[in-house]
Amino acid sequence: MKVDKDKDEGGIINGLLGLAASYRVTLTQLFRKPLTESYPEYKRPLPARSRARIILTRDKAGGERCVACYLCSGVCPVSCISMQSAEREGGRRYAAWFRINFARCIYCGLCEEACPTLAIQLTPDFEHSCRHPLDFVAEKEDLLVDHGGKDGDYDFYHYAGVDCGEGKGTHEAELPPVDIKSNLP
Amino acid sequence: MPYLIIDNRHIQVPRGTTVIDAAERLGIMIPRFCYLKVLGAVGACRMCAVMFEAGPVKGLQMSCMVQAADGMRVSTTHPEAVAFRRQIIEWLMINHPHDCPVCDEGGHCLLQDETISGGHSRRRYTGAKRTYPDQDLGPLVQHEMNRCIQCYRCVRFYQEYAGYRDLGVMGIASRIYYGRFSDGALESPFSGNLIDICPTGVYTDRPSRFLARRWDLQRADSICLHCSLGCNTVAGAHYRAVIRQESRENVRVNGSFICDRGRYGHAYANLAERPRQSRLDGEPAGWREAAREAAARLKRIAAAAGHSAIAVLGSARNSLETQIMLRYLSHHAQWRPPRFFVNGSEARSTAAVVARLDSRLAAGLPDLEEADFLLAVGVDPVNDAPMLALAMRQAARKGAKIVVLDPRPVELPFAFDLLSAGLGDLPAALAVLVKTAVSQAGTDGCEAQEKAFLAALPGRVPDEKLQGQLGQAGGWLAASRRPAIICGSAIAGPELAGLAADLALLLQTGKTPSRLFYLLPGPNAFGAGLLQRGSRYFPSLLQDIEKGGVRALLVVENDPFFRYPDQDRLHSALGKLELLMVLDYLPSRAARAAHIFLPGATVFEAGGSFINNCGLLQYAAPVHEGGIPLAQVSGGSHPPRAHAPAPGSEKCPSAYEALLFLANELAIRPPTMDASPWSLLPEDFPGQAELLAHPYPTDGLQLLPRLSEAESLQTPVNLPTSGPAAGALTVLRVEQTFGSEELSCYAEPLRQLAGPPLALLHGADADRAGVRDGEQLCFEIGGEKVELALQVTNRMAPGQLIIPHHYALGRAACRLPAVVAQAELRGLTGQDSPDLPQAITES
Amino acid sequence: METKVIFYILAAAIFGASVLAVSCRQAVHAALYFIVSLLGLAGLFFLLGAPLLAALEVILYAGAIMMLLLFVIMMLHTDRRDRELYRPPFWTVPVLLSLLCGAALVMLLARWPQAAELLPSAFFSPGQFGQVLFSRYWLAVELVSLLLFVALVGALYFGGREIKAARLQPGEGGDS
Amino acid sequence: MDSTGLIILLAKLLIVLAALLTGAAYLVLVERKLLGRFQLRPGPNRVGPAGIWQPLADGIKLLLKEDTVPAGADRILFLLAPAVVAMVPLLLFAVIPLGPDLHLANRTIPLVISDLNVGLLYILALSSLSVYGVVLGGWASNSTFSLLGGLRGAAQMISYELAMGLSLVPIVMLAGSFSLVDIVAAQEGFPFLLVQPVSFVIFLISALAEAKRLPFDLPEAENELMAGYHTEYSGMRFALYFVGEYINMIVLGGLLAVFFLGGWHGPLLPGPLMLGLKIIPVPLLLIWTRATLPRLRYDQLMQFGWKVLVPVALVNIVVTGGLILWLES
Repeated sequence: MKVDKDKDEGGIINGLLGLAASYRVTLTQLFRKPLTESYPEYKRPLPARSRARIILTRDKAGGERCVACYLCSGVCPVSCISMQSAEREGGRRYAAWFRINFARCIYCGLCEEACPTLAIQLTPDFEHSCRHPLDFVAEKEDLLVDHGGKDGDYDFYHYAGVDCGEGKGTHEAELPPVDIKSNLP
Repeated sequence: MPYLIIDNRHIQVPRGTTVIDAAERLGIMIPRFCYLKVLGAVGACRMCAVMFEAGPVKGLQMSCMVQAADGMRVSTTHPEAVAFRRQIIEWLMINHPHDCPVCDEGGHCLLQDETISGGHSRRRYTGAKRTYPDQDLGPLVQHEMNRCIQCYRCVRFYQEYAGYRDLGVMGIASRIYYGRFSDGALESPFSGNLIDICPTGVYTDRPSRFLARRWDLQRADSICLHCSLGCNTVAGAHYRAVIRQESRENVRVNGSFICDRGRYGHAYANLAERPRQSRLDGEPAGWREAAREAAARLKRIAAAAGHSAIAVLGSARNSLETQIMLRYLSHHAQWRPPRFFVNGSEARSTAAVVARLDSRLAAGLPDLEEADFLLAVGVDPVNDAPMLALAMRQAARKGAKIVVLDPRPVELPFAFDLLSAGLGDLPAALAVLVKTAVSQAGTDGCEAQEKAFLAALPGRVPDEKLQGQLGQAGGWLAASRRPAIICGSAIAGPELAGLAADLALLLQTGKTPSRLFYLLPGPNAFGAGLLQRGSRYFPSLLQDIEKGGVRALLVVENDPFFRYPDQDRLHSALGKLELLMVLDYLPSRAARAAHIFLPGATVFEAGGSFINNCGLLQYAAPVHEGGIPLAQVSGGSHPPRAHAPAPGSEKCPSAYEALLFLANELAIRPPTMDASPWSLLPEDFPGQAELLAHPYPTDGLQLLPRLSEAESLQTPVNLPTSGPAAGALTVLRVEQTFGSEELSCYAEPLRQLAGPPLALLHGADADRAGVRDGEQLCFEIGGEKVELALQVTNRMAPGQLIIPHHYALGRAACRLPAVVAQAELRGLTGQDSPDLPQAITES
Repeated sequence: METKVIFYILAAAIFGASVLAVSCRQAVHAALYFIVSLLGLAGLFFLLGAPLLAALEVILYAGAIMMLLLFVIMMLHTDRRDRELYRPPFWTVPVLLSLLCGAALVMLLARWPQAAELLPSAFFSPGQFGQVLFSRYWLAVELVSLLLFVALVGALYFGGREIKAARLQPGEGGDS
Repeated sequence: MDSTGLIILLAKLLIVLAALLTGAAYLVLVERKLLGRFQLRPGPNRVGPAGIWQPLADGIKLLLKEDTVPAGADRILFLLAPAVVAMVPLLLFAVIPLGPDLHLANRTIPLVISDLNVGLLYILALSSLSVYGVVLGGWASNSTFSLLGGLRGAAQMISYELAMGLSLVPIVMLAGSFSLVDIVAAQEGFPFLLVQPVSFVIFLISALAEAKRLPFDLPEAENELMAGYHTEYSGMRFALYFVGEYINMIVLGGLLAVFFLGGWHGPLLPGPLMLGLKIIPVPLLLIWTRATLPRLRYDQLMQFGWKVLVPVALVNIVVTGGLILWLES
């Protein structure tokens, strides 16, 4: 047999007491201090891994880390990253221009995960509202910083195995180039 | 027909099919690196290992090396096979560098795919990686040997399939190296295919190096426009520039490969000098404004001087749609019928080809590969249409005898017999060869008409040596089962084309199912040939212009200055016009001279249909919207930001759309702006009904007319048996692989490969003239002097002076005439190629 | 004088609203015009010195009954587009009935001049009104209340049966 | 009526109107502030010190907003409906006595705008008319959400109107008059709350339902009907609905004070202030309720109205009548 809960669960008295209890609860809340952190007056320190404004970092030697491999733009779910890759003197690949439209960006961090050279990184700096939509379009010079970000020691070109002027076989864990003219077994 | 089971799925395949192909038919892609269907199997990479569970072979075997047999039971997912393949990948990755982000192959790399699908993600081996020096392989291919996985595909293609020897494999063990003996450009005109077939990034596309990822390209199926073969390509555009072209497999046309001219010839579409602005009397004007003004002026001229004072010049690179529109427009406006060829010889040759190419005779490139005797007349395959040479090589690899009858010092990547005959001797030599063959084989099956035809053919050529060679070749032809005649139209006249058709028919009625293969002077020359019926050729038009009979000329995607011999005459004639209207996408001399200029759209922007040399209509899809490439708009720095349409993104209307607009302005019946071009076709156009039903046949549409029997065999014309008078030279203007073709000559890397232009002369002629090899010669042409280095060779026919088209094509030298009209060579009088006398007599 | 002016204004408003209520094609608008005419009537009562009647008119008719009517119209979601007008034969019966009523009214006024005078009960204060209602007309009141009671019981019975039926269906009816 | 009387009437009207509108505006602020505090946040605090100019900012914003009329809406009804909602509570206030008669320069000024002898019935009549603002707004919007909101509003308000009317019958029986002035006068000794607590509760609940406040805000239930009958309104018309609701809260306080708390009667303070003091707790109570109780389900709402409130009110009438008879005899 089904019990009609609406009608009977301790009668009117209990119901009224329940009501009164809830009124009491809200009333006690009224006299507690608000938990709100008033934002512009107080800025909560954000964890280093918070995902906001995107930067392009440099390696230890001060070179641009970005090799314009298009992985970040390829993985970007909102297609807010665009760039043009090009070749520097010596054969190093770099971004001739690099653009992020922050008006589209959803700060998902996929670009950071995709980046094989740790060049693109998200920072906790989230305050960049502007009046004009075009002001949200950040170019390479706006994005490029002069530090290494979260993992300052990594340098893609130390492991890449491509020759960018320093010669083959000079990177970490590489043998000197094979002598192709040798006839020795 | 073996019947086997792969992964519990049953399939029956033709005998001789490998297991890897059988699996592919089922849609099971067995991993592979070295195997490529056209190259065959070598079993080098060990990647295609599968488990044979039952049948004639048992255990773990390479699926590319085992032919399918009855009762086989194959598992591609057997744990042992999977573990084996995983092991292979891990070994390959021990030395593969960590450079995918800076490798252009990244994103469409077979090794990348197999590594990821094989589950390999961590290198367990901690030792150092092998490195190799890289080589400079020329302007087309970038070499990065560290990435090599030793699959041998490149060498097998380069040496075995294409027949060039300068790239090979050297060294042993861990020093194994794929490359040239020393740095230098690859000699093969098919070297770009290395990029496509290399399963990783050892060979990458150099002109598009570091420009874009494959996934960012706007890609579409396209057609190569750099010769008449109509090879299929996939073009990729990025930021409004076409940056890469790859071959697209089409077993009816080009198979799996394309030549470098086709792969790298697309630079004209991205040219900084490409005219993008419509001009009205030299001043920039809006497109519609200029087109309306053109219509107004045309009306005025028609009213003042009659409709026939207006003439139209199309081209062999017009899309078929454009050509149809041109014909429709000139027909309904009662203008003169459209002309499509500047060169009279080309126009007549094409007319002859279109009139004679019959579906019973026509061969495609795949048919040539299957032939056992190839007779090439007036063709220099590597220079005229490189993919033809590749097809001929496949026939040669299968044992075909190959004979080339040509005045030029033809070089081919396989063994062949070069029969050097002067240009004037070609028809006679051809006739002699075929007559010998038919006579040897016996004339039992021949009708009376054919016997009469045979009798009328000449039996001898004056040159004894040539006569002997022709007799030998005739014997080979008589012995062959599947012969084919390849006939060029670039240097030889229409007589040769007609004769080749007649002889092919004769061979067929004799006993051998002979095939015929023509080369034509442009990607859509066949369409032009179909539509130019009844109209005359450009030289006569020029005469009318000079006389004042023609007051307005509408030039659509053509540059008469590129091919017409007498530049001065052309210049002054065009200057007399009241209205020269040019519609083009090339920075041509005609475009600069135009009163009204409308910028056009390339095939990559507008798409279009083209009929190749075998009468196959193919559709090239538009690749991108058009507009100025972003790099040119931005000048290399970041592109401008704007909400409004980005600067330079305005697309140019295609020639078809422009002409339709013009027709509407002229109040000529055509219909609405979205009218199907096929609805404007003349009724008797072959394939019209099919085109109306399926406007863009994805697989191509064979348009060959079925000719009636009576038309087929024609009495031979009076064949000339010898060249010009002794002491005179015939000037031949020839195509070269790179740098001389109208569109691809704008590609910088190809121009680098083309090298300096050379004039070729036979040793005997050189001795008579007293000139030596390597000497700089000065030719006086139309009042201007052209310097060319001389190369003396004895491999060519005497009595000819061979000059490439492209000697005047340096961008700064575009003013120079493209053709030698009269060559003054230290006392030797030059006589020009057959179309020139006509041009001169008409003037 | 003032009262006369107000009277005629109200009368004109009532007349106009009534005509529109009958002639308006859209049900909601017709109901609204009817409400306006009821409000005007209440005003008339008030003007004539019967505020109780006026208030009751507004509370019961304009407030409750017409509200229910509107509710039903909206609930049925009658199409807002104009429907076909009723054909002339439909109108004969209402017109005849109205004429009959009009004739009765005229006869009443003609035969009994005192019928034109206002009923004294209209001016009753609420207390007096109750006295009259529950003493003189107690039987009628009881009958009417009996009728309403029966209607109430019937409504409850039917409503309850439907709820019960809904509860019996498995998976439906929700919590209770 | 002489001209001075007219001027006095106009002055009274103006004062009441100004007080009501300002009160409503600041009631919004108070509600937002209190709700914020109930939810442990500060509430609006950006416009002026502690946000005191917030109502002004809201007003300006709403005035400047575009006044949209949805496509397919019944234009005239759509434009008029908000006015009904805002007007009714303002008219209601006309019969509420604000204090004892004022004797000023040998003129007696009653501190009530209109002493209607059927004042109570007037109140019932008007509040029954206020439904139309809701129903017509909902219907005229040509929106399903709005229509549903309007339907709910109609059913709910009719149902609770009855209970409200019945809860006032004992008051009338006790005071012996429908006039609010008389009712207030009858409470000079003691407020009716002491003798009629049941009526008070019923009136409070049903008035809550009439005002469409939580837990009875089904007509505008945000999370199911997205604001219900005023979904489609914007700008000042939306503001009219809003203002109407808040004036209604104040008027409700006034009616409670008049019917149950002795109106302006009270010690020490002058009448109008006393009345104000009695009015204020009511909106606060409503806000507190809003912060506390969840919304009822629709069937619970109807069941509660018809099966609890109406029978209890009827019993209360009978008991009160019996008691009065017993006391009188």
